[in-house]
Amino acid sequence: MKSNSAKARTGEWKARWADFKYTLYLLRRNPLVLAGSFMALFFIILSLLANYIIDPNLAIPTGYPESGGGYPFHRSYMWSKGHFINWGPDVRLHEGPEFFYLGTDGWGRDLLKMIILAIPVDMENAIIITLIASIFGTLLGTLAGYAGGVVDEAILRVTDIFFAFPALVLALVFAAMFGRSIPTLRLAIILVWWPPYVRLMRGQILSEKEKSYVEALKALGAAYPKTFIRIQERFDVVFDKIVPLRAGRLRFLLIFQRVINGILDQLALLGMHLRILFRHILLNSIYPVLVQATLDFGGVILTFSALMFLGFSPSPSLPELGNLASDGYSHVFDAPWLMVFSGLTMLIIALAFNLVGDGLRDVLDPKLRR
Amino acid sequence: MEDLLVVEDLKTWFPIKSGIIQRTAGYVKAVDGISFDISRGETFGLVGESGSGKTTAARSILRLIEPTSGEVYFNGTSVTKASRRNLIKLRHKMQIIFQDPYASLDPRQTVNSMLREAMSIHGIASGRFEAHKIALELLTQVGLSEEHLYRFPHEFSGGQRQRIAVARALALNPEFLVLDEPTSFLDVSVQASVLNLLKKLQKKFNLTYLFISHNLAVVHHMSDRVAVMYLGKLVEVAERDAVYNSPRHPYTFHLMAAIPVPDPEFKKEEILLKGDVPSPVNIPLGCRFHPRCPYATDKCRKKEPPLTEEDGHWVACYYDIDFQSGEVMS
Amino acid sequence: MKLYQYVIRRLILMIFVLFGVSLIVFYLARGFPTGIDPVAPYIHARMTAEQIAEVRRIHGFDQPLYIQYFYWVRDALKGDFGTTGVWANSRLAIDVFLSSFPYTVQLSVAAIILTVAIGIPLGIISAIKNNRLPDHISRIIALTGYSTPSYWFGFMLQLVFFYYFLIWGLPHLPSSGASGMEGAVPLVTGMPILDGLFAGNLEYTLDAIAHLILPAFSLAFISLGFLARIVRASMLEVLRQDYITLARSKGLKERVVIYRHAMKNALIPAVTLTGIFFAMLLGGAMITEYVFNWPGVGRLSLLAVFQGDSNFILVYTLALALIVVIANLAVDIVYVFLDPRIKY
Amino acid sequence: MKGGKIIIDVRNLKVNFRTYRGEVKALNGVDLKLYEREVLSLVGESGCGKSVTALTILGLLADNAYVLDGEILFKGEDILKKSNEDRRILRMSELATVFQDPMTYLNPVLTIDTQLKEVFMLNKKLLKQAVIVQKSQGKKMIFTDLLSREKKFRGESPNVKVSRAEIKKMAKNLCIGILRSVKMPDPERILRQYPFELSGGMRQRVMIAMALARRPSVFIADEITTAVDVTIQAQILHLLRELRDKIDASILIITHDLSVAAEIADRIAVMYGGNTVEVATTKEIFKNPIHPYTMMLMKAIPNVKKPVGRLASIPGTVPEMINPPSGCRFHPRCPSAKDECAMKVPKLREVAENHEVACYQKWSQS
Repeated sequence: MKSNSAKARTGEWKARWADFKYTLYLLRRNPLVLAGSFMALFFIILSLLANYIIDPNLAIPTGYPESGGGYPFHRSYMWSKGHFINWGPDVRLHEGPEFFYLGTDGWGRDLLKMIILAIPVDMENAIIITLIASIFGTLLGTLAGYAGGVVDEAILRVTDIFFAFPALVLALVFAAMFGRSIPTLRLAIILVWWPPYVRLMRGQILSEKEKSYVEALKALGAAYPKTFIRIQERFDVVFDKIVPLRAGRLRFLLIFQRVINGILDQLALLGMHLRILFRHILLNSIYPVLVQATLDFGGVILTFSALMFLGFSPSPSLPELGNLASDGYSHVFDAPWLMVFSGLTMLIIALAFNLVGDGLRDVLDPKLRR
Repeated sequence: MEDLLVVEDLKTWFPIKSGIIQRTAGYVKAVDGISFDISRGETFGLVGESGSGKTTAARSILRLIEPTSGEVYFNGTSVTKASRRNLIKLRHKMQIIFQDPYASLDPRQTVNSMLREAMSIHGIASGRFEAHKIALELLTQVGLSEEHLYRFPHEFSGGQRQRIAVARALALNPEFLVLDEPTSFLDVSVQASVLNLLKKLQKKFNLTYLFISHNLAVVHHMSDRVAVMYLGKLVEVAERDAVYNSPRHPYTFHLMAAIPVPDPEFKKEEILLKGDVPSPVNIPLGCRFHPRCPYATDKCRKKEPPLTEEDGHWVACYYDIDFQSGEVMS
Repeated sequence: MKLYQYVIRRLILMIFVLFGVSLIVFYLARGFPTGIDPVAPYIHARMTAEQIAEVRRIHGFDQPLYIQYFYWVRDALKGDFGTTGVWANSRLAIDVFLSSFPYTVQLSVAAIILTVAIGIPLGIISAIKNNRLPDHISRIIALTGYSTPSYWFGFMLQLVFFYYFLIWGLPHLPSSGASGMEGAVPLVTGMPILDGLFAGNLEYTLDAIAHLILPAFSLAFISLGFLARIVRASMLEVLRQDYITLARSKGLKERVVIYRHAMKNALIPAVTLTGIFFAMLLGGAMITEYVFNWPGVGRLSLLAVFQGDSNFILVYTLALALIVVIANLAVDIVYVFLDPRIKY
Repeated sequence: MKGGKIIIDVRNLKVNFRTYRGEVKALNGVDLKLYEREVLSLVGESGCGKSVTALTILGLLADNAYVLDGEILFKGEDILKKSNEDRRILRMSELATVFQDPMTYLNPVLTIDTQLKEVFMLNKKLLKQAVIVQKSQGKKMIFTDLLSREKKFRGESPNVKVSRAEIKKMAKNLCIGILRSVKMPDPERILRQYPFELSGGMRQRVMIAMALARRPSVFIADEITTAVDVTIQAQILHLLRELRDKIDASILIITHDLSVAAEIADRIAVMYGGNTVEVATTKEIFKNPIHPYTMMLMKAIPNVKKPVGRLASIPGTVPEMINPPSGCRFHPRCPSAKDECAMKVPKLREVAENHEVACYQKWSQS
């Protein structure tokens, strides 16, 4: 039924697509966000392909290359074959067969390869932790914001407890007690990472709830999906057939009907709240959570690697940025490249996602959007 | 004409919480006992300054805010006692248009999904095709066209948004519409077109309006009967011309004297009401208006005057005052 | 509700929070089914079996968990938090904590002063010169700071300002410890700088300050960026308000408009953030203290956890929870003075 | 009126706003004359550029706005050419403004005392002279006799030492004086209060007091009656009428409500789509409105005294400012539009005594 009016846009999706394109337009205009998103994209692709580019079992430390004992440092060649920088005062030159761009780590493994292998590990952790923490926090925040009253107070107090909890201590205690494995570290970080989302979402819901379009929906009686109406009508019809008999014995049926009506009443009320909540309020208040999740992405990588650095990694040779850094901790002054480059990679990854998050905040903020 | 809506002694008080365990220390008496009735097809104007409680009254009637006490009957069935389920059936017939066109439409929803949602809730349209047909027809009713169907609210002007709100309300073919300051955000020319639309729809669908506004000229243009509200209570209810041309309550008189008239020749002597509207938290004893009333006597300060009726003209004042000469006949 | 009523209400809630934290940590520290035996940190190799059993009895590890908790709460209320493990030669947990807490306080105060002193002006300048060069520079500094791993930055500072300055013969900053001349000055407050001033030993104080620079800046760099972003956002918001237009229409100089009218409103969100940052810092920036082996509470708690010393962990987490809750309360009270509209 | 000296002469003012969607051509050649000691009302619907005109005169335009063309002569000099500092001094001493919404235009965290006293403190010279006069003549200075500008102080010996405390005290009782002159009950208590503790009407009076404190020669009131109730509106209009002859300043009232303009203005200028379409004395413009837009506007207003069945609504919608209609911007909605109207923008031309109109059709008829 194509109407002939010139610019008529047919589908509902066309309108939404135009809105999305407009957001992309705003994103493109901000140079920092552009740079950030390219870097983030690069790292995502890298982490997907890493295990294919570099053979993962390189990470398994083989015996030390013949270097006559002592710490087998290969002279690290920086950036180009001909030119090198002497990183340490008296690093023994080892005519290694290949040429290491970023030098080697404790086990003689090429640092560059190890970093590339480490990126997917970190990214995977970050995604899992941010997702679980944000979803859990958002749901709890929505409940607190919308329900209000005692529920709100209780949830807030529980969040306060976890807010008052130092992030690292919980993680340390967990890791120390559970033994060092990646899932326990993830659990520890998740446990400490969800409270900010509760407060963020609660604030959003409280402000959205007051808007008059919510009241308009209530006025529309936006509660009862039509299937409910039909069930309830059929129930009344059946009931009227039985109840008129009204011999004394059937008196209890009246009470039964009142109970059913009571339940249906509560269901209708719940239906209204759920419909308003999920079809309208959530859609309008989800954006700041998105922004916060992107910003948290970098933060989670840093916290996770900090735990690794403090010595909670399952195995010292695990190719993880924090682990590589902690391996370099003991030789910071004579082999700084270990510490420098693994830390630098973390910084760039976190910076990429923070740039995107910062840009998103300006773009998605309804006030600045127009 | 039978009464469509009857309101009896409606009260809505908001508790003020204070102290460590948040016990109720007092009440904001936004609506403090109002009674009136509206017959079918009539436009009932409700005027009053900000803080008089007219918006809370409208929301209490529709039970968007739960009233503290009092009764509301719609078409004979009680609204205040209705269970949640029957209330939804009633909601089908009573709709509301809000003041702020920018906030009363969900920014993330296109016009099409708004109309469809309204219809689907009450199971009006059977299939997609019929729903689309009804949606188009609704838009033409309110003076918009098919191309506006798939657009977001932020792509419309204030006047167009109010029209969309009207279309959404009409989707449920209601009998009674509460218009809560529908045009106070709009410019004069746009306001004129929206008011004309409302009048046309009233004739066509025999709708009944409760028209609320602080703009006395607009209420004068639209309504058949007018009620004046001050600090949560009705002080005067009568036919429009009676209230505007021969007011009997001192507050209504000063209110009418303060309306700016778009005609320089019209000589208007200065009748100024001193002071500001007191807050509904500590309402003055006796008649609420006595602190600002130039004719207040001791009797006014002690007992609150009831709303007395005299051939269709309800007034809440002990005295019968001739405002020109200013002398008071009790 | 008057202010004191609000404070009482918050204090009652605080007790609840502390109780919650202690419950969780107690269960984690002692009851959790992990490999380490709770008594392990309190015995040393040379102890005989009955001595170990004796230590177990004193600490009450043989009792069921809830009774242990009951005793612990009863002792805690009396101020006796039990002894630390062998690693801190079994001194009273509370003494160990209090002896090293001043160091963390000194580091946190220095870090928060740096954060505020650099962060707020950075935020205001980038708001005033919005979308021009200073804004972009401050945005990059802020985001870099926010995405820097704290230990990595600590090392970078050490590497450059200590190691390479040493090699290149430049005056270098000390990279570890709180003061070079231990014990030269009687401990009064426990904070090297203040003790040096009390004792009038200027050289000691200067040395303490030198030790403080690198760790404090390493902490500050991470949080000042975030603070600058928040101040920029709220200043931009305030500068769009109507009362700024009125102030300008009064003919006030732009400087006066910003410092008298805009500043007070814009700094309210910064107060919250500074409060939370300070609380976190007081918890002992564990990693920075570890990297600069600063004798603060953070480093101690690290060791305690490695040893699985439940007594000290309990003292530490409770103290930190107390600090965070008091910081939040202090921030809310400061709100009342900053913004008259807020009435509790 | 006609004979009086022109204090502000706006000539062919064009202002554009740079936005992401393109250039919003807000003002399209505004011509406006404000005579001395006159009350001119600028009337128009939202988006017609009345507030932009005022903000351009004040020099408070948003940073994405720029003046394309035209000049604004204030007492003969073009202020658009002046530096920001000069325009700030102009705002300090000559141009005073009161804005629309009393809720948001006062700083919520500063007391009324701070916000009012800073206006007096701007003019230390005046305060010093007031202290000298008070000391020498011993009579207590009250604000009202400061009001009129020409009353120069008979210069007493200027080297009388005036301490800072005396200036502060003088500023304080001037504040009290000015609050009393805008009919505020109990000024001492109000000075100590914060804006949110006052009602809408009182806040508007504080803003008026702030404007009067500068003894301006031009008093701009931007929609000051829109956000208040009708009884407060009557009080404020009454106050403006009273102040009108006390302060020898010309008043520019910006409003969208013709009935408010009818009550208080001597002359009315109607604006539409970024230029002035009709300017005349209040009586003249109500007796026989000439421009088609003004006529329609008059019929669209509900008048309590002359009830009418159906209000005349203007077909079409407010013009979109990014690519506005060419020539006279009202021509798409104008019933008597010819193709000539779409060509060139009509300029104001004298059609009757004290009555100027910008419409080709109406020139040919008169």
